[in-house]
Amino acid sequence: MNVARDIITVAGVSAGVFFFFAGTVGLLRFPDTLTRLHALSKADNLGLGFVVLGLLPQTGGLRDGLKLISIWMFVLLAGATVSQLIARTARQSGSGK
Amino acid sequence: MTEFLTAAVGLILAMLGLGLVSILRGPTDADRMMAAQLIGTAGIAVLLLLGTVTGVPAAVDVALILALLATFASIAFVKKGLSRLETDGADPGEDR
Amino acid sequence: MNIATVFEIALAAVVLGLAIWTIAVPDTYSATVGFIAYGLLVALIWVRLDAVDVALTEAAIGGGLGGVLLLGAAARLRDTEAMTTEGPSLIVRLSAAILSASIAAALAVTILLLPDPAPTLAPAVVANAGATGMTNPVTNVLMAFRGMDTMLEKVVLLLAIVGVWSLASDQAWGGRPGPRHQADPNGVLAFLARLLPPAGIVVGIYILWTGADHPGGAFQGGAVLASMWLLVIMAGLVDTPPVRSRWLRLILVAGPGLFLAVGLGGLCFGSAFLAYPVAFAKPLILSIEVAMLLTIATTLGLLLAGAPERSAER
Amino acid sequence: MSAVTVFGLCAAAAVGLGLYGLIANPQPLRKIIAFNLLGSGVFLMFGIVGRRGAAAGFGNDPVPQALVITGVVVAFSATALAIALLLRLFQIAGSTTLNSRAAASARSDPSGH
Amino acid sequence: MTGSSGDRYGRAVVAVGGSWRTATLRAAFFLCLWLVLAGANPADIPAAAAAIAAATWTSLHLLEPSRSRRSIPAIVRLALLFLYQSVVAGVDVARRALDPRLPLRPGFVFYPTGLSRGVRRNVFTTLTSLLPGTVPTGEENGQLVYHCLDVEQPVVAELAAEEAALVRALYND
Amino acid sequence: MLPPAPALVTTAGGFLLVLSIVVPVAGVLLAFVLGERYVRQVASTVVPVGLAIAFAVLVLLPRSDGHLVYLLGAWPPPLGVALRADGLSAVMLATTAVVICAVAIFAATDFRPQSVEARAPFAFWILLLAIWGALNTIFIAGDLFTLYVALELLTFAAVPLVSLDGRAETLRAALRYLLFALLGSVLYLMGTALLYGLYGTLDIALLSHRVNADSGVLIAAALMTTGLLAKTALFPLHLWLPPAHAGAPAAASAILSALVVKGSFFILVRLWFDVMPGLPGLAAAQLLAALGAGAILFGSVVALRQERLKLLIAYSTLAQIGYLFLMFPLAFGASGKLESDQALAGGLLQAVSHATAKAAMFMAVGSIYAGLGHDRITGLCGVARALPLSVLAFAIGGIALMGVQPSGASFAKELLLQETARTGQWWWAIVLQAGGMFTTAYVVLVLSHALAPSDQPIVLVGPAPLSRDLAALVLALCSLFLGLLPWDSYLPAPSDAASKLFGIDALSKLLLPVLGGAALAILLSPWPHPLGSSAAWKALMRVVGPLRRGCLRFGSLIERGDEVLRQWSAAGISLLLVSLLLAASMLAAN
Repeated sequence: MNVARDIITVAGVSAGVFFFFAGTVGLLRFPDTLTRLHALSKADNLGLGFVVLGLLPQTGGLRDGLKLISIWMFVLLAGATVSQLIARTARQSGSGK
Repeated sequence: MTEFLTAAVGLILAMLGLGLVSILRGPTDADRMMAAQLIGTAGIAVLLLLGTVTGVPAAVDVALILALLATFASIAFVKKGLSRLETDGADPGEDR
Repeated sequence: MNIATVFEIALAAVVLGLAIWTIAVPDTYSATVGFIAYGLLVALIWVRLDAVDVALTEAAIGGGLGGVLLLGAAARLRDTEAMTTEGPSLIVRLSAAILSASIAAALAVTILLLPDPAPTLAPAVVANAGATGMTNPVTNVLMAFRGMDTMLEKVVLLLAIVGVWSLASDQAWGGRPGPRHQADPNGVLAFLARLLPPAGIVVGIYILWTGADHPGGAFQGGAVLASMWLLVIMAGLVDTPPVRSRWLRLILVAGPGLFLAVGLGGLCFGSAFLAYPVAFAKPLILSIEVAMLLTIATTLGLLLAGAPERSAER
Repeated sequence: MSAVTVFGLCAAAAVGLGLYGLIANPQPLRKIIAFNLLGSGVFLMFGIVGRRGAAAGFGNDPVPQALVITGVVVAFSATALAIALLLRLFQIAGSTTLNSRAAASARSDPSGH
Repeated sequence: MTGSSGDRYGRAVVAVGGSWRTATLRAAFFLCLWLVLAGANPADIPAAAAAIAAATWTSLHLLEPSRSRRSIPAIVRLALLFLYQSVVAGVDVARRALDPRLPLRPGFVFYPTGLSRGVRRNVFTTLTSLLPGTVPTGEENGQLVYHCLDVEQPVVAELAAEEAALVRALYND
Repeated sequence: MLPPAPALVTTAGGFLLVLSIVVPVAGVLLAFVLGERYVRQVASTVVPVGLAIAFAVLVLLPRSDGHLVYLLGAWPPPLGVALRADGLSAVMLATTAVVICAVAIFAATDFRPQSVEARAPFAFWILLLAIWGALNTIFIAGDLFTLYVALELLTFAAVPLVSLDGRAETLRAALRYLLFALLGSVLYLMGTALLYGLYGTLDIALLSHRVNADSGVLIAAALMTTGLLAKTALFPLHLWLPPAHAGAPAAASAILSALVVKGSFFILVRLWFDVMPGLPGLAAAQLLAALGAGAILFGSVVALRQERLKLLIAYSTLAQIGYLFLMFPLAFGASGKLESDQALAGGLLQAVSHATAKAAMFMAVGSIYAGLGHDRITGLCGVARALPLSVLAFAIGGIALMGVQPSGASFAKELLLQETARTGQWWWAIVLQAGGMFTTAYVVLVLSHALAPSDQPIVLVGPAPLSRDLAALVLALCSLFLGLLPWDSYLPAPSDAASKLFGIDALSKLLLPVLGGAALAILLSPWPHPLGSSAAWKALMRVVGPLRRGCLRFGSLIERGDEVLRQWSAAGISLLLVSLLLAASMLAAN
């Protein structure tokens, strides 16, 4: 039972780290503001999601798990709206071309 | 398990640092506006892992506050960035 | 060197890198962004130091609200930068750097050579926790053992408000603080400002309530509420209240006022000023904290809004 | 004890950086930011002190924690007041320089008499 | 306090009929949030009541209730689709970022939406900002402007599918 | 093993200490809620009550063994916070109450709330009460962190007072003041952190039993001392003081100059004399006194060169602050420890007499300014006839300050001079005498202009209410008769010293500074005197002409040096230098 939990944790957190890695590579490699915004808003949100998923088996109970998920939801909502606002700014200042 | 999670924390932290380098370097303000968002995701991931590693359950509450306040900071970035665009003469769009 | 130390060094390196960026970068706006990132990340150090109460405060006030305050000023002052770029000479910079470095070095040596075992009041805090009925040690220190500091610090907040308001022009006195924020009521910003604040209110009250027994408290909760209020203001959905409003004034003194009243009650009917009767300690402290939550949230919001700029009639 | 060492050095470095920025940066806003950095370094010193005093089941002595929370609020109020002053100064004078040389040169020089 | 000036902000007062149902639903949502955050503890009742009341009141002032019918199965389907899409989006970005050739063909795509301005359109853009390869960057002439990592992908078709799913779930009127 | 801590219990009458903080604070809260229209009524209710409390403490203190203690919340230190009052606290409480009372009467006409311009009265009265609460906390708090909060409270109340009129230059002055004061308080806080890390308490009484000569505690002491010096504006950390004190409204200047700088000075005294009397060492004390001597020289010379009266008085405050620091090396006993003896009494008395006299002088200048519409020294001719009471108050304040019997300043100087003889530090005796002469110089300078007859009658632009002049006059008289009070029940001052004030030799001691001061005023002031056309003056000028030119050149050199030191970066660097020098000298002494 413990082993199964740990496997989920290792897999989830590893996937999370991978997506953070990909997001950072994207931030460093992508050519302009808007494409970098893609890297940040998509990859990092997913990375956080996988980290949360990986940590779920390690939490004390259902409530703690739901709390983690609700934090992820907060971040998703904020990230989805804020990235639109940043994109709007970037397009208006003409750096997205 | 602890070693693995600590290593993961270290890696995400390194990614966070590199990402911040890339973002803060610019060139435009819109790039820098992403800083709070980056911390809102990567920083929270670090915090949640850290809470599990060190056995501090209240770290989740810190993550909650970090999520809300990072959002607030992001909005402030956008608003202030736009207010400057307005003085530059560009059309400020919806958020004046 | 174990893996935890590697992590700690990495964290310290990122935080210090941001600190250097904040000091060294020529552009003020970029420095402000760096400082916000710094403030939010310092919260991680506090968690690592097992001081979660402080981590909450630092994330909320140090990084979040404080950073946004600086950001607002940076945006408004941006055009003046070209005028004031004339900096001190190289010799001045060099001597400042050498002297600051020597002070930092002296501090570092002192910190590393602090005595072992370290003196601590933690056992004393535990031993006296029964008098308040709350198990969060930091709340006990703030509200009971060092209640005077906390009360005076609330007066400091109030004086900051008086100081900020006193900068208004005589025409704008009594009016609304800060510029009017305008935004498309159908835009994304307004959308977020409609969805997030109710949830933020639940979180803020939760942080206050949990502060009795777990990390949390009135500052941290108040900071969350203030940020949600400001979010709604920034989206143009509500305006800041005029400073002559009697209700506003009442809310602004509610926290320290109730604190003072309870303290005087202790002086008249109890054992000492700021002493709580054991049977009522927890409800009394909690009601003070509720009043403080309102006061702090309003105060922080108004401090960010700034001096009155528009007459209330508009 | 390693966390204490690492973050203790970090705190001292933040203090040094803050002091330098407060003295060497010409713009008042940068001085205010440097003051915040300096303050955060000092608060971290309290954190180190508290961490060393971990006892009685607490990972950190609660008294320094309470002092830091009070200090953070005071520092925030100070920042707010300073920024309000700065913005008002900018509004009235159109510049934010702290240098009094302009005012000094406007004053008549009495040594000519 | 947050909503203290809500009545001043000029939106028509909520229709009385639907408001009670909406209020109950929202209060239930905030109750769930509280239970997740604080757990179920009888001693918490006063704080929970205050929190839920304040949150519901604020929410009703900030966001007027929608009068369209919702379909629970469609909402579940939408949620699953959304989760799947966000995974695909992350994988897509990761693939492009890690590919040594950096396969990017960035550009803007215009999408004429049938959703009315306001909350509906905002919900749509927020959901689609998690679609693979697209970020909404505002509106021009009534059309939504999306920035795409790869303009050659069938972006408009995907957006149309997403809009249909959203309408089925929430705005089926 | 730690030495046993002193037993700490609340003494009878300790509640007065609580009230002395709570009453002004409650006044602040009440005034804030009631708003512009009632703010003055609240203040005029609180002020007499506070005055009564201060005098109750003064009466009660000798009867309870010279100490009042109150444990807040009944929690004993180190966990809780204690309020303590000794003789020093009682004296300062009473002085503050008297000065605030006088200023409140003075300001009652200036800051009368009208319906239109209610901003300034609203802020002024609230800030006045807040300053009072903060100062009372500083005088009686027994905990270093509570002192920090009180210090910040004081700063937050003082800074907006500076910029109350909202002009750009006062805003700039306020901003400089705030930033430098914040730098100072951060340094203080750093020391506090180190002390807690070393000894696990911040209570002054407990610390005094626990400290020993660690390098850490010395560094902490150096940092805290420097921070407090920055807030006290000791030379060369005075960049903020002249513009702030000169730019504020007269009532605010009086408070700032008389009381606010004394707050941080008082904490410094507590730190050196109560927390760690054995540690700082003579070298560090000599450094402080040397800075004080520098302050006397720079402050006085620059003051004599000012054209504006308010700036002159602001610079003279700078010099007087320097005077306060001369007591530190004189307080060392044979064992190399600071002892609370005559030197401390002299220093504190000097603080008290400066507080009363300087407040009176600022208030008098405020009246003159309001009456004339300007405060240029060269335009003062005939003002003695137009505003006799104001000039009289200024003159009496000045006379009290320059050390004419039986003023507090003369008593203080007598005590300090005795200590220079006892410890053999004759050079500080010279500085003390020079300080007295400089004080005389600028009083003589101003009075010689004010008393000079004017060709045309002076037209007053503003009203001169009697209450304002009376307030200033009463305060000046207080200062003049301070030497007659029975100090021995509060301060370690021998009661027979006061009787010596009226000896034959006292007259010679008086004549020397007066003549020297007059000479200095003639030599150093660049402004043309109204009697400059008279024959006697011309004859005098023929004699001293070359000397005067040399002195004027020296004066302008000093003024330029002062300008350089008041640059922000120069002041910051001096701050760091002072802290490092203090640390080095303390480390060397242990």
